[in-house]
Amino acid sequence: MEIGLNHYLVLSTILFSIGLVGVMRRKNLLLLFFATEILLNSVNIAFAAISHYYGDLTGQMFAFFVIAIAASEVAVGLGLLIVWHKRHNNIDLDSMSTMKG
Amino acid sequence: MLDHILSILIFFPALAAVLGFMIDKNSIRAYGVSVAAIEFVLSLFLWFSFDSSISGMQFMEQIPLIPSFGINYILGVDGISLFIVILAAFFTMIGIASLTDTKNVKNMIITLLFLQMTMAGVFVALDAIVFYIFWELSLVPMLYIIGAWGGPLRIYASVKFFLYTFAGSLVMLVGMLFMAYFYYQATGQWSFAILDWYRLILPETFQLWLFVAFFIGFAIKVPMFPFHTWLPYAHGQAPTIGSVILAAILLKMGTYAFIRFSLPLFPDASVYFMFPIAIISIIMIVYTAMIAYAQEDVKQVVAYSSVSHMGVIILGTFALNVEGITGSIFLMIAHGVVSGALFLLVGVIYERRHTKMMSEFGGLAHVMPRYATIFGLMLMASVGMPLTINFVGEFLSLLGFYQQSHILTLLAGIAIVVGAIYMLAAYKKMFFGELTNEKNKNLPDVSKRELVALIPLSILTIVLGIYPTPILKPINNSVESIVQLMHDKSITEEAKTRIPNLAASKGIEITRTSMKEAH
Amino acid sequence: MELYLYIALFSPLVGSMFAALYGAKPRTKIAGVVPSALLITSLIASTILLAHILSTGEIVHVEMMTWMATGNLYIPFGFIVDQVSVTMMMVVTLVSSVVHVYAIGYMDHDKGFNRFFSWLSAFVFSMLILVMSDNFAGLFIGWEGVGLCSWGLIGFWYHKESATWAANEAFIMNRIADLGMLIGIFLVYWNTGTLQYEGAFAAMQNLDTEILTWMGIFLFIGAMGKSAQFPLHTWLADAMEGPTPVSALIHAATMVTAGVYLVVRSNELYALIPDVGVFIASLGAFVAMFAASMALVNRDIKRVIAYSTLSQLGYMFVAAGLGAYWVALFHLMAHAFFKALLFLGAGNVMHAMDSELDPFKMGGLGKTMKASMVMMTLASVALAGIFPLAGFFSKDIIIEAAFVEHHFIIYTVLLLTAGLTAFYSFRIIALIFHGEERYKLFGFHPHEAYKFMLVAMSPLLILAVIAGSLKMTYFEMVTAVLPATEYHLHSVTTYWIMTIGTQIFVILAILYAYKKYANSSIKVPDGTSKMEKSFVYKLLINQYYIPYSYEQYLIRPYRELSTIFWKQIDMKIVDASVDGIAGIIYGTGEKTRAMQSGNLSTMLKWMVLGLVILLSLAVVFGLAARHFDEIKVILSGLGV
Amino acid sequence: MLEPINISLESLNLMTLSPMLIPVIGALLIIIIDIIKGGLDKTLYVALSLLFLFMDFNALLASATTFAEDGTIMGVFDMMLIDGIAILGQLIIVGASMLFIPLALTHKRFHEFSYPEFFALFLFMLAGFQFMVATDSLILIFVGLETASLALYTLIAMHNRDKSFEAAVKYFTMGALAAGFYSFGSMVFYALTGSVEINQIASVLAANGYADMGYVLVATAFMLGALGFKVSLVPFHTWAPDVYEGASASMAGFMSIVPKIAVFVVAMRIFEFLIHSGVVWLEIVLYIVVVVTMTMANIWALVQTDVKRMLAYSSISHAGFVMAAILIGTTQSNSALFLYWVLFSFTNLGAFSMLWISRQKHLPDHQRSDHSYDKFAGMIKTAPVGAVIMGLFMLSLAGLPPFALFWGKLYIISSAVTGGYTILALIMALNSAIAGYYYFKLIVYMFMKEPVIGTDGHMYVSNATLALKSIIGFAAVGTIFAIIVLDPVLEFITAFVYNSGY
Repeated sequence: MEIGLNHYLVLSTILFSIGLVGVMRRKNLLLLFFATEILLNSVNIAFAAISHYYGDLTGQMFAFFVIAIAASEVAVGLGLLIVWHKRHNNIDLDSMSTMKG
Repeated sequence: MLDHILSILIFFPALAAVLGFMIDKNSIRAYGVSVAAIEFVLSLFLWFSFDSSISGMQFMEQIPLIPSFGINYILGVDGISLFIVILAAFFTMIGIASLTDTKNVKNMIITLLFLQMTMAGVFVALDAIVFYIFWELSLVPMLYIIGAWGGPLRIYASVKFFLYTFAGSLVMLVGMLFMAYFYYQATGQWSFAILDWYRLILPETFQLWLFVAFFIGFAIKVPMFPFHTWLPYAHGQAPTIGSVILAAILLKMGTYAFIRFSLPLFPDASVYFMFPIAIISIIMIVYTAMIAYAQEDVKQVVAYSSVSHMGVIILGTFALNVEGITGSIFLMIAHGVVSGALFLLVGVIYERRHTKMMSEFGGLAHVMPRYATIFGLMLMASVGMPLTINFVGEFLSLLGFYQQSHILTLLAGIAIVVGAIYMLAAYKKMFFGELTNEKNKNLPDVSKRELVALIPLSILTIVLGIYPTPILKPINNSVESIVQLMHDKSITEEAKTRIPNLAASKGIEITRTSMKEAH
Repeated sequence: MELYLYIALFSPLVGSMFAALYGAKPRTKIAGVVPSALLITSLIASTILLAHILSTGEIVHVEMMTWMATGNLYIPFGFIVDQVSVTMMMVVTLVSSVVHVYAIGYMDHDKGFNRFFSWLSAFVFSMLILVMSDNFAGLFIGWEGVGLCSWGLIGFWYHKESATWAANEAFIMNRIADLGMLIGIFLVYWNTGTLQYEGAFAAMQNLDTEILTWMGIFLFIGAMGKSAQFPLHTWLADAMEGPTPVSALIHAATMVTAGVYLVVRSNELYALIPDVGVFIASLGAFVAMFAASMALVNRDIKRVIAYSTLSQLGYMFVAAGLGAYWVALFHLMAHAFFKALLFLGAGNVMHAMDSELDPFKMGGLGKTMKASMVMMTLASVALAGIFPLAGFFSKDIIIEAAFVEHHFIIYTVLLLTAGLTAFYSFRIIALIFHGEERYKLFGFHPHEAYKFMLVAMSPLLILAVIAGSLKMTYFEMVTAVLPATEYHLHSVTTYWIMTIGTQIFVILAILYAYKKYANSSIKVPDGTSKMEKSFVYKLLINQYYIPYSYEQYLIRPYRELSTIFWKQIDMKIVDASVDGIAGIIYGTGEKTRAMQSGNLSTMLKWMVLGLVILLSLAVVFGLAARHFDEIKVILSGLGV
Repeated sequence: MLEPINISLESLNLMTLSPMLIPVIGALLIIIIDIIKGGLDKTLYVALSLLFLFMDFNALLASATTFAEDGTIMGVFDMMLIDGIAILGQLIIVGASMLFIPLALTHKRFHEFSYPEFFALFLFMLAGFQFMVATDSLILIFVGLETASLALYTLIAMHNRDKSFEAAVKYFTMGALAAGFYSFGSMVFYALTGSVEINQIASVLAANGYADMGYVLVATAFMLGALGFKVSLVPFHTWAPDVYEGASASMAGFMSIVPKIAVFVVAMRIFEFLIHSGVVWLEIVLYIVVVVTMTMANIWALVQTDVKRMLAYSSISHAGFVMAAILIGTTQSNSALFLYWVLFSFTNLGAFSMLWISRQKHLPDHQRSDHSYDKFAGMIKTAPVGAVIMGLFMLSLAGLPPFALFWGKLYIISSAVTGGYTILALIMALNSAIAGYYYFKLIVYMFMKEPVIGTDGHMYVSNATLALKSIIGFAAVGTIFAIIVLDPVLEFITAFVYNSGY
């Protein structure tokens, strides 16, 4: 059968939801970052598909920017993660709740 | 000088207060007294240069603040506001003069001078926003006075006082914005100038809503039942000077605002709400008088008594005829003098015994005859004895409202009975009987400094009771113009009938001062 | 003449202020002498005015200055001296001069000497304002002023609980009545447009009766308070706590008669509403009887005299109510003289007995205090209305008037009361001055009062005796402003029968009193005798339980209600609700702050949750938008 | 054989880039200087950044004048969009930053300021925000947003205390999620319209009459989530209090102003057209969100024990207050938004700076947190001037006339009245009343309580230098005398907002 735009969109939505669930469920900071990557990349798929569908490049441009930003995010995120690990020897979300109320 | 006398009246104390920061602690009192005295003289000068034959605004000033949004710094004074301004200056003066040794007196005096600025501002502002500015600012010094020099519950009392009033006036602010918006719709330009608003005739439904919005702000300030509960706390905790200013001037802001805003802006709504408000004021009169009778703390008696008197003032205001409104304005001044004096007197005994419980006293007349005499005089004034200042106001207020409703006036008249009951009871508990309590055996009588404050008040009480004309006349003229304005503006039939048409009966032509004529 | 008017009016004020200067200082004679002198000046001035009016018959009317003027209201300080007010001025100044001089001796040893004279002169001033004012507002000033002074004088000995209580009671009861009066004044203003007597009465002529009736009723309520008519009468007996000169001046001669004066002054109003007049008359008759009955058994000289005052006021109201205004005024005058005399006599007795008031503990004082005995006896004779003393002329006309007006019930009541009056007056005379010298048991050493006190009393004595002879001249004068109603019975015989009958009846009453109380068998009652056990006696001695029931059913509930209002309603409901709102807001914060758990994944969950909510809203709304028409159909099916 | 692309340089209109390029250049310069010679004093970098900010500001003024003359300017393949609100936004961003940078000149030494990277990152961040507001392409907005945010996370972390790391991580993670929302949202818009430029999206949607409303709403929902996170609308606000507490007071003050105004401008661009083209859903949802944000944030602020955290919640509530302006969406309300934010920036920066100068390195044992209320007890006795100024800022925040923020509140509420949102106006008014409580709580502590034993006035100015004091003085003067300059400012703003069609 013919794979149409909708399939891609559905796929991206599913991936996005997976990402959301991951964001909510993960207690490990690293895996949490993975989840956010999934979020962004799911969107990329959709962008690519749509721009192909419309036949203009804006979507792909957007996708590229998203990739770039995702990369820099990872850079910053991992930096923070490492510092945290140095100080506390863990990367557990529940350990970081000194501020509340 | 005359062109800007009002601005001077407002900002001279503020400037003096700022300079006060660098005055030495020991000489600050002299500084404060002299500043207040100058202010008072200025206000008197205002009175002498005031033309009491003109019913409109005088000494008007106008400086654009935010012209694009119709906010201008407009001042002016008429018979209604003139005397309250003078009263404010007067009380600041004698308040500072009679200030007994309080801890860090410097802050106190500076605060009082700031308070004086706001009080002057409220009563001469003719632009709603400027009015609102001073209205709100006046809360801050009082908050500080209660909170810093007050009794054990002072913080609760001060915060309650502040938030309660603050909340109310924010609702009022929304009302003002609506008013301005309606004016904008009518004329195509923004204006918060009260005299412009006077020209605006609103449909009745709008009037009702706006009236309510303003009412909430004013009623909490007055305070009217059932919004009155902040007052006993405030008075109970405040230092003497705080209570004096609060009772004498700050409460008058509410009643004054009723006459300045509610009546002329919403004549039909005023008529519509006349009877509900009358009933509220009757509740205030009787109910709080009974509560006052039940008190054990003499200061609370006076506090509740002023709520009761406020009821009479409101009643007179909503008589919506010249007699009533004039009476209520006069009663504002009268109540200012008398309740101020009473709080000072309570302060005198508190100074000596550091308690306000009447059970602690009894038979004071033996040891403090002068004190007993002055207290008795003020007591008689407060129960409305003829030839004292209060009687004129109460008589006119009740007389005025009698035209609107016989039975309600009869109920309100109970004031003169219940008032006598709690006041005489309190006086009996404090001054009569044998001198039982050892601590009271050798209390000194009133001192010179206390007399400085009390003597002028006593004289005022008598003189204005016998010869109120110099004050009544200017008030009367301005009130007549307002009543006429209300009659002309009113749209409903009932309002037309309820509000007398003076132009017909006495041929009074209202002279409405407009911006242009101001310069 | 204006000058004399001002002198008459203001010299008491000056006197009062002069005495006030010494208020806080130890007592000095001068503080008593000067006011007395000034009062005598005032008396002279009044006399001149009287002479002027008698001779020329023209009225002195001055307007001193404006008091209140606003809107249409215009109230001046205006004073008028006409035939009516000059009578009152004479009475007031005369009696008060006497009392002042008397009091110099009476209050001799009191440390409040100066204060006393300050108050007393102030009272006279207010009373003069009351009677001389030419408008209702001015009347009201005096009205409240005398109330104030009586408060100060009843509670003069402020260390006595009973005195201060009585003072407050008197003030508050009068206040209740004054409210009625105030309403009356409002009615007058809004219906006639003025408060000046002339203008108001002129305008009343063409008002409809209902309004006039209300005016009459409300004004009379005011009168009831001052003149202590039922049910506002209890304060008068308690007011006897004050020094005796005060009782003589205020609570016998002047202030209490202000109510009568008010009715007389507004005769033109009451003339228009005879029904109210009848009511006034009936109430007066009732009070006359009622008070006399209480006087029968009381064991306190001053209270007995007070009740007799009350009953005489009843007489006056009967006269006024029946339209015999000049009679009322005449009786007022005569009564002032002999009642003041009676009181001052009682004062002497008290002085002699160190303020002992129970006549049963006296007896036989006649030996030591001849002068006082003579005076009091004559005064009582006058009070009883025996020919040819004042009471006969003033009181009997009232009774006749009732008869002539065909109010026979009133007539009978008054007749009986006359008997009672005679009885109780001579009961105390007998108990005090005759019979055994019981006071010896209690170790009293009575002595006659100072000479000058007795001299001071003498004018009253004379007047009490001869006042009757002035009747015709007085009639001539006063009827210039009051309706001249002559009361002559149709047949001379009935007239003589009635008069003589009355006289005999009264004299019998007197003799009975003597027989019962002047003999030597009188003991100090100890509550054992049969009479004292009888219900009637209990009823009377407890003043028909009226003070008790006031205490029980008015004062106590008021006190309790006030406490409830304060503690329960104001604190627990009104204030609590305010704090409640604040509490709710704050509490919400405390409860919901847990939402900020500080745990990262919770925060993330919140974000996602927020998104989900938004999305679901979006979906719902989107569907709604798409299927708008179907939804509308369904809704209309549901009848929305 | 490919066509050679030829585009005239004029058509690119590169001048539009200049305001953003200046800080970038500045940042690079700072880094280069550091490479050449390290370990230079922070004062140098502060001075440099200030210099570049001034240039930036001038460039903005220049473009402001050009806008005033010949309206909106497009540039760089119509990526850049220099219209009124863009200029206003940038002016606020740069102005606030100029007030913020000198706060680095503290008396005590702090870790972050010893790195030149701090200042470089700061300038990069600014550039990011400026790009964000000066475009209507979703892509560029996204890029700008993320550039700025990533820099911001780092700056927070550089404060180098446990709490600041925690704050940074939290902020970062949630930021990543928000980024996801944003990209998904713009994806849906793209799918619907085939364009990522807001005005084209608008026109396309208008053209087909919002045929598939459902998807528009989905996209809007995602956008609202993303932007709501940035301006901390409930329930996307949860980061705010923790991050404010974790970050240094000065940084917190900065965060409460600059990032939010940038996002407000974007929100204005995206939401206004939706609201005006009758997406009732958005109106309802915004209404709810705004009210909840105002009220709940206030209520939570009531129960705080730490002043900084209280201010955090209060600025959430202020954000809700301002979001109402976007909901109302009249010219008056939009200009009210900018006016409010200008005045707010003065006051709030002042308040946070007061906290900043009282910052201790080590907590005394009676004190629970850095800026707990009881730290300020009886301040009037120990440090009167400081107390008065702090009180002044609190009064202004509470909206007491005639201080700065009152006029903002006045104008916004008035716009609500004019826009027919009566109930909203009342709710706003009452919220100000509730807010009064917690601001006055601090005043009560400062003026009415007795000082804690052993605290002397020095504690409150321990961190102060002339620079900081003058900044605070500036803020105070601005707060008191705002009324004087209000009229020209208001007219300026209104003109710009109106001419850019909002």
